[in-house]
Amino acid sequence: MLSELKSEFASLAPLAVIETDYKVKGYHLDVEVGPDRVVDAAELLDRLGFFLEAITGVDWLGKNPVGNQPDPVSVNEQDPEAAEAEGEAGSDAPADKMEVVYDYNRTDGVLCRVVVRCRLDRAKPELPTVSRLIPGADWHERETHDFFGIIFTGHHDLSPLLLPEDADFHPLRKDFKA
Amino acid sequence: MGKESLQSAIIKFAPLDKLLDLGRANSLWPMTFGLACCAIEMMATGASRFDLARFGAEVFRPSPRQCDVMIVAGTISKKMAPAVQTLYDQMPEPKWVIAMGNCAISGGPFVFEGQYGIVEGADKLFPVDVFIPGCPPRPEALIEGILELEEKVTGHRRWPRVEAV
Amino acid sequence: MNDLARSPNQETFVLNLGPQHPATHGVLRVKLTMDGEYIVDAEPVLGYVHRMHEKMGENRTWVQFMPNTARLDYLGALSYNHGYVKVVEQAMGLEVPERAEYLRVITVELNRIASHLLWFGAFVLDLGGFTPLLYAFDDREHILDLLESVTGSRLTFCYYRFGGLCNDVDDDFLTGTRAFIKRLRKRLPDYHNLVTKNIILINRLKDVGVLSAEMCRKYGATGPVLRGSGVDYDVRKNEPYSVYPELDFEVPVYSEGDSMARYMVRMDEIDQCLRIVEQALDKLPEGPVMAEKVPKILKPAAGDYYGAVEAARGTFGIRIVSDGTNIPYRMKLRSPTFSNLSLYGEASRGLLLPDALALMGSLDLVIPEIDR
Amino acid sequence: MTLTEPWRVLAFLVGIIAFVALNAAYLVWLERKVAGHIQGRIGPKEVGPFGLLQPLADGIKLMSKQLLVPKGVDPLLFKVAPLLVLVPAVMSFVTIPFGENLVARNIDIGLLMIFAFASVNVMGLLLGGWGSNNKYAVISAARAVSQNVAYEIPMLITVVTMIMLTSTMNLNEMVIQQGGGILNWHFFANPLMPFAFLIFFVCALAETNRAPFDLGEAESELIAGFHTEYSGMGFGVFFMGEYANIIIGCSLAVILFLGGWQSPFEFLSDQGLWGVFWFLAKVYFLIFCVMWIRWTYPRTTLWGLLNLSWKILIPISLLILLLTGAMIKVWPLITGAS
Repeated sequence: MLSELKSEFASLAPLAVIETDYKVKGYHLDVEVGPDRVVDAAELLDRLGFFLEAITGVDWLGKNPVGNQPDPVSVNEQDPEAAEAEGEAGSDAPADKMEVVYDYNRTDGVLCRVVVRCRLDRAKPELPTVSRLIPGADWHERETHDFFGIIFTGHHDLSPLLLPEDADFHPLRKDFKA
Repeated sequence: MGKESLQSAIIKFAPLDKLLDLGRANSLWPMTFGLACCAIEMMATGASRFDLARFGAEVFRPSPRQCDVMIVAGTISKKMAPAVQTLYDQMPEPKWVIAMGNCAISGGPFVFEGQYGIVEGADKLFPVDVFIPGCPPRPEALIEGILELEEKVTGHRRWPRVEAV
Repeated sequence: MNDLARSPNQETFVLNLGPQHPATHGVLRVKLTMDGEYIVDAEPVLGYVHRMHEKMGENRTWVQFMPNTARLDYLGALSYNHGYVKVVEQAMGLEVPERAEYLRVITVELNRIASHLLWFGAFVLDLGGFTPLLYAFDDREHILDLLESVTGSRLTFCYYRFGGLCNDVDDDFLTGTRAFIKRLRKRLPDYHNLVTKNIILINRLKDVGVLSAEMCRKYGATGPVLRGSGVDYDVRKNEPYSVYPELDFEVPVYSEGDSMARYMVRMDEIDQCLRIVEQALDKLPEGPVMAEKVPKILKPAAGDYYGAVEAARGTFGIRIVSDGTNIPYRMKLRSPTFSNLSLYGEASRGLLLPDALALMGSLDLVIPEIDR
Repeated sequence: MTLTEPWRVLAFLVGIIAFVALNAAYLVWLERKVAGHIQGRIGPKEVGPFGLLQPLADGIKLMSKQLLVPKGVDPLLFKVAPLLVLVPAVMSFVTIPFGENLVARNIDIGLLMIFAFASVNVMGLLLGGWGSNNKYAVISAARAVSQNVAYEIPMLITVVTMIMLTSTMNLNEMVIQQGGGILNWHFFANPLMPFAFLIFFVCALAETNRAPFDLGEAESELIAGFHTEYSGMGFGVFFMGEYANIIIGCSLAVILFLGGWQSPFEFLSDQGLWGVFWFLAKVYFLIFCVMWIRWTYPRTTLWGLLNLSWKILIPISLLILLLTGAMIKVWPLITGAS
């Protein structure tokens, strides 16, 4: 399954495809793609019988994104900060990032969890919606928009889901003050 | 303004008031209205082991128009607050409110610096008669709360109070 | 939809179900567009009991977040406890003593039974039968007694610790659990006689609210909802954790996809839970219940970790992002009913109001877990 | 009975109202007790001995409660509706024979009168629901009406069968015909009668909006149905009307099928107060069954309910009518009896 997936993903020009230690990480494959490839990745996984378990965001204000610690082989040149030592506020780091994480899983007995992540510019967090393809993504995207203000272009209704109807704040941003 | 002796009234309302109070205290119909965890304990109080019916208080009415007491059982979020307020307003007088659980008392465990979502206590919205602490309070605590409310209405206690040793 | 029953001029009106409504089991609001009693469109509105769990996760230490997991899904709190300790132990590489794992399984399965019992009662209450609720509560009280004796609370348990349990059980708990298994096995046939075989109930549930397996996949539905649609997926089997691989149990699957199938899945699961508890009691080893080398201050290595467990309502997933400090950087809680409910809009289209409420009941909603 | 006419009327008026009020109150108490014992609880017990003062407390509470007339309702319909439910129910008691001589007005068309009043009852529900200006109440009212219309038909067909059998519409005469022990009750008149009784009983349940046909107030669907917006005594009057209707339904079933005030065995007296005793004993037994059913079964849906009526009960009741007619008219011809 994993090798098949890897070769499938190769066609999407991913920024990183990393096999992870399931025992520690809880997932098998960590894929990073650009915002323009999120829908393609969803389509690919949907075609292979995966289902979308959750979508969430992570706000990396003033920090270097940690998460996928790439092995040296697959380090991508477009993604230098991921290879840096994690946990330290990069003083000379480039613009802050906002990350969107998609968790995919299977129900047919094959144990394979895939994480697709997409890092966005924090100043302008926009990426296309996958809710047209996977209706279950609708609410997850709305929730992510609620919490982080990430805009899913093409989503039919990004009005607050969990927050009050008139909420104009995004509480899980790290610079949020009540 | 000294002491003036008033003529005793022809119709005495005080005994009638007492009767009304007795009637009201013994027939406290709560609203079917659960907000969060405490609602389950509220249901448990109405169920077989604890049996709120003994005090005539098991008639959970789903319509606020027919309730006497609102048991605020759970966290009031800011989104929910207008609805809770409306429900309170829709209840006919005389009405009472029991704040069940820490969330309804003060926001409970969900209060932290920078919280953006909850109302810190039901008494921020409307007057509360009885507070029942706990997270969630045991059914016995809710029964004690009902007895406490009865005492508040009639002025005397149904069962002897159990003192902590 | 029956064409005759539709009003000729397609006149619709909006009915607000909730946020305070007896059928929503809490503070869910469903905006129904109705044509007579037929539902043209249903839009659940969430967030009425949004309690900021994910924000709180970023504000307190790893240990301090523990009680929050109990307040997510208050009916199956131990599953959530388990999910959380599991992912942190995974990140820290902590070894949990075997006895602790067995006790986790025993308590979590007891909790699952309690949750299913309450659902059973509340579901029949939705259908207008009041008495089964009280019977279910009666049995549930026995479980709560047992769990209270070890965990100290009746509802919002906080029993597991990173690396084990907060305290060991005594003999009373073990004998009490065995007695309870015997008792519930005797009571279950009564439930089936009173409720499952009732012709009114069968008529109301058969072929109502059919969810296809494909629809469940598209919406990410899990748990009994998915298993009622014929998909054999249970995290305990498919992604074995704890000591589940050593226990012999079946995952009930029904392929009809209607409300009756979901009902039967849960009722059969009670049976299976009893089997699991019984076996776990037999196999319960002696030993410590807490790992020895658990650091006082937890600092999982930077990175993100994902863990999933089978909660009473489906797959509870938890994604933690650590930046190497003693405070989580991000805590994502993937609640099963959130996804299960998201298919409600599509599934309820064209149903009658009572059938739509039966469908909602059969999804087994716990609102604070959806809103988080 | 030596009372002069005006006094007689007054006595019965007071008596009936007291009977209805007392029964409504104590049937609620009984219902709560029965429900409690079915569910493994105790039920009301703290207010007075055995909780006997509970209805009194509830009554005082309801009467002293604020009467809300919400904004947006039709004030006239809203206020009239509870009365439209209660008054016809009370009026129906006029022709009910409690004992051999204990009947307010022994009208020859008593049965017809009761059904005339019973159909006013549904107007109360409709107007209450409509006047409340509440969507749940309107849905509930619509349900109640379609349910009542559907169930009045098999009920009336069954009643016509009984009229054919007894050739009278006078309730007291019907009872007198059933004298002489349990086997003379109409329930055993011919093999079809148990079915007719069952149909009548089911229809009576549906007419009174009781579980499993309580679609009108379906708590988990429609909050509280047509009386969602009623507070205090408005709600209390609806409740009294509901229980009065249950008593009427059960009384009719007893009169038509179970021998009214006749004692089940000839050696037991049914004179004077004994007649009242037998009558009430039978009625309360049926009421107990009604409660028993309520606390056992889940609710049907509207479709199931209407299907039951139109597709099952009406054809069967017509068949019973036909067969009974045949038995009455054809059987004597064959056997040669006059």
